[in-house]
Amino acid sequence: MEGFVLNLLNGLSWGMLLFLISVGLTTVFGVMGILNFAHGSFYMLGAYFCLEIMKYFNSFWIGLIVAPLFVAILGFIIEKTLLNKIYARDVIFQLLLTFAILLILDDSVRFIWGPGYHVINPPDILSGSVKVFTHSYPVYRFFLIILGPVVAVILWGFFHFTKAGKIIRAVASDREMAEGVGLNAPLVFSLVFAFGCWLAGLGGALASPIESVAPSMGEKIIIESFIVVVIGGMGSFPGAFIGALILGLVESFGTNLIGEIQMAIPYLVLAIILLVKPTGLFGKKIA
Amino acid sequence: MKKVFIFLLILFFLFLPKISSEYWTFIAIEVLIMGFFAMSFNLLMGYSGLLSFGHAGFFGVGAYTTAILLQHGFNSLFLILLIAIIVSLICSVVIGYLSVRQDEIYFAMITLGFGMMLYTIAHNWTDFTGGSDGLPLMNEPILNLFGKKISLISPENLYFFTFVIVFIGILILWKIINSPFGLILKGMRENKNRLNFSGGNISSIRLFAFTISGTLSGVAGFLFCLFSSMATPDFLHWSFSAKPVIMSILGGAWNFYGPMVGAAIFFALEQFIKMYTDNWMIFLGILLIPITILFPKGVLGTIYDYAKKRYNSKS
Amino acid sequence: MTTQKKDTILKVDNIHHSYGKFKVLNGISLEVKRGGITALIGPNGAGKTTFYNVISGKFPPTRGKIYFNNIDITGFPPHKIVKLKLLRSFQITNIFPELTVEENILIPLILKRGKCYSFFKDLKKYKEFYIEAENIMNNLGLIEFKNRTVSELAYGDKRLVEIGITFASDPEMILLDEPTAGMNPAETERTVNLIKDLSEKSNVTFFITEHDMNVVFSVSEYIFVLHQGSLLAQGTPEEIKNNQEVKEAYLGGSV
Amino acid sequence: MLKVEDIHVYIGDSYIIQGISLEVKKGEIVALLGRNGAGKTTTFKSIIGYLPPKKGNIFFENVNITKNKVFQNVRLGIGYVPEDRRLFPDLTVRENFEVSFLPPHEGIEPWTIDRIFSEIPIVEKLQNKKGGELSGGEQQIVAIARALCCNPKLLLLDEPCEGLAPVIVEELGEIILKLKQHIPILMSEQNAHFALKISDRGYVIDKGKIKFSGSANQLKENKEIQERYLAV
Repeated sequence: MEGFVLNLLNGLSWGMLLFLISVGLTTVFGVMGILNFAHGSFYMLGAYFCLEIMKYFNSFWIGLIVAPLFVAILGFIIEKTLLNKIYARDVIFQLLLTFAILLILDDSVRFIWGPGYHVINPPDILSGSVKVFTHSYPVYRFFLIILGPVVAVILWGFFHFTKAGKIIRAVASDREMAEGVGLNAPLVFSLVFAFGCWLAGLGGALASPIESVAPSMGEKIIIESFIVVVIGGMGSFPGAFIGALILGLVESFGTNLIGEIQMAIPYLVLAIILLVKPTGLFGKKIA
Repeated sequence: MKKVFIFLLILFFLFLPKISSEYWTFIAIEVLIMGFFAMSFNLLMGYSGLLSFGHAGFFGVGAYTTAILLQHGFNSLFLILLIAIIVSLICSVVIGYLSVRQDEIYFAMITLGFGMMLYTIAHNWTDFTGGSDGLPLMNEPILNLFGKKISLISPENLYFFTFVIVFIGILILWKIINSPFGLILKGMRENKNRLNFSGGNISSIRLFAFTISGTLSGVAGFLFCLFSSMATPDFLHWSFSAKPVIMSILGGAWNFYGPMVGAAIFFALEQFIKMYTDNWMIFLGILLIPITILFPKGVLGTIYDYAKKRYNSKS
Repeated sequence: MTTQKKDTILKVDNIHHSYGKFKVLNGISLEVKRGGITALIGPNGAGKTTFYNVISGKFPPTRGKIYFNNIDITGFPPHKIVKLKLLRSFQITNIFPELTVEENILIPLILKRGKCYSFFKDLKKYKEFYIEAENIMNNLGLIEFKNRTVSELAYGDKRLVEIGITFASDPEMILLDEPTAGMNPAETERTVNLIKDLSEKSNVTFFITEHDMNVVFSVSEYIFVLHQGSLLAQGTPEEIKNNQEVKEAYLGGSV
Repeated sequence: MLKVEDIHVYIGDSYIIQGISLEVKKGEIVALLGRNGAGKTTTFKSIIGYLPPKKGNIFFENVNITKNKVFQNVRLGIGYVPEDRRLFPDLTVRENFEVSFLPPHEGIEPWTIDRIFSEIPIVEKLQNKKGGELSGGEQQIVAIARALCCNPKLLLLDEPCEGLAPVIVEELGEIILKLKQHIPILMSEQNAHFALKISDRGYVIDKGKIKFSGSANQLKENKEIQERYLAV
């Protein structure tokens, strides 16, 4: 029983972190049709920026707020200067370009902060632990478990009840026509990409107290968030939530069950879901 | 004219180790293997219009099969090659079956996922694969050719062995793209809907193409294992899958030999940049940006088109 | 043309189709007789293209049955329907753009002969394919463009390539969707004559949709009229011409 | 209002519009007539900015807009209803309107949701349906209403009756005539009967060139033009 609850908590907190990262990826894909290979690098930058800001202000909260903003600005610049040149192109060029951005960002991080890993402590209020049966379980993970659904609800409300959210949905469903009713679609694209990067950066900053901040952290997360997005259905918002939960829980419970090849579990989940539903759980039919 | 050129090229490759240093022979071997890998990959991308981002998986399966068999005392290289072919064929069929129903970016992501699954297995199944350190070749690979034992530790021997296998592999690819199936593949790239309404079973055609491509990638992996004297999880990583993509784009995916040319350019650049800095990756990234933005048909393809236009406007 | 009683080649029994909540086909039943040219007409948006999509297997009907040569083909995927020799052409030119005219014709020939999975034999060694392709190109007046890339051809010629691809599969029946759409008068005339010619020379049953009434009345022997997803009328061209309901559907009371 | 001067438009390598000039004045409905594939939609796409002409100029209220982006032209006051309507399928009708509102221009009575409901009453019933759930006729009417949300000074209607049942075409004609009191309209049509009934002037286009232009009455009487270029 105790093991079950601990696994559940681990799965939920990891799942919520995955959700934050995947939702940015899936939004960018849903609106712009671009699969951003560099999304994990923006996540990593969020963690490193948070680390750097904490050096000056010594406050996790300031880092958590400011770091994602810097990531978003960087994303905005990258969209304006590079990505906007290749929307009409073949998928392969889009993948290669974001891959190139990944190479540059990852190597720059290694160059600036070195190959070693860094540790960030959670803020005082969240650094304690709660007794779960006989184990003490970190408060910070509870914080993540609560934060995930909160962010999900806020985002959902944003997309469905604000004018900005509706505009984004309009541009997502038909960019050409959106321009035809006077929407500045290129600007919407830039902002959506920046928004996606902001979410990635936020995920990175939030992950920094529980994951070691290291140059490989982006590479690790990107594949998992790809899987989340594929099993949830590409571009689907609820898909990202459910997909992240499934992956988080399955990975957490799988650790005990199989041991050595537990890292292959996400891929098995991917294979099974695709066999049953080739478009992912919430995916629309591919026209 | 074209035949003469190809003949001269083959002649050049045959005598390369005689005229170059060991260092360049090694690079030539790597170019041949990676170029062949890229050409196998390009049967999907350039000829069938399918972008697989998990081809390193099959490459790695070929490499690991080779390393594991050599470690367990198998000494017939041809038998090992045969087994490597069978193993990568099985992997391609299984993964292909799960992937071919998807299109474009979905296909790319799913193949990426499955490629990473193979990576994870190689990385974590330590007892069998040596884990993250990989599997070094403990035994000297010896080729038994009509009773004559040839050691492939010698770069020159390895070069000829690689050359022959790659040559046969390219010949197979050449036969395929000039066969009825080859035209069907191009038809699928051009308009899969129309092909379907002309009686083509898209999933099945794709599965065949995927299997051929994956299996030949496994052969490239077999060679690469001999070349690097080991198999490591890196061979299966998705960033390794990006290599054939880059090479095909560099050399031109619509040209049969394009990916091979692309491999040569890739390694030339790598050698050149590594003379000045260790941060080859960052430079690769910086190089890729103008390539993706400015060369819509791949580097050679775009230059060729431009030249053709210039020529046409003059005449 | 024979007047003897012909058997049914295609039978459609009460088919329905909807996109989401929007009903496009509303219970259509009809029978097409073997041979000659039958036309399907109706104002834009009547559901003609959807009807073709359903018959040719692009998507299954939400309800109803389709029989081709008395075989129930409801829900078959396109490539299986093609194997039974029911072919279609498309309203929007649907060809293999970056291949040559000859290659465009060769593709269905390869598929028809089951040589799709011939991996190692050189295509050029299949002499009979080239001869057959040459015949088809000759019939369609495309032979002079044999080695040209299709995307470079004029619109009318592209449409002919499209018909050629369809014809190469050796059909018993062809669904021709708006064969003259977007053509100029000269191209239209050429295409109409070609269809008449092909119909007389071969045993193929043509089932065409067409918006140009002159074309419809001059080529077809029997006409079905679709209107808002239902069958409004059927009959010989004379009967249809004089049908008051049809007139109204078409001209919307503006005359 | 709108003046198109000798535009030449290519799609890829194919030369679609081979020199077209036309004009729309205040208070007019002008029809652009021609067969399927004659180049009507391309002309519209060129005017609004999707397919900028390789040669020639487009003026809107004496401002050269040839090189403008689509959304800039819409903001200047050109409302656009495309041939295929293209409502945002996942948004409700009301949301389709909401995202399209632009600040009104001086001297023009601003469009609000209420005003649209009172001028085109059927729209009100549809407001909570999603764009993708409407029938062809409903889509067309909603698409016109959506274009009004941009507070246009000129409306481009590309093939408004395509694919519509006759009853709806009639209804549409009434709506268009009603709008004429507020806003000039350039409309393309295959259906010459319909177009000539409600428009003041017409241009006949074939193979990317203007073959004839004149008043609606002149066109109605000219049987030769009708037979040669129009699907009558």
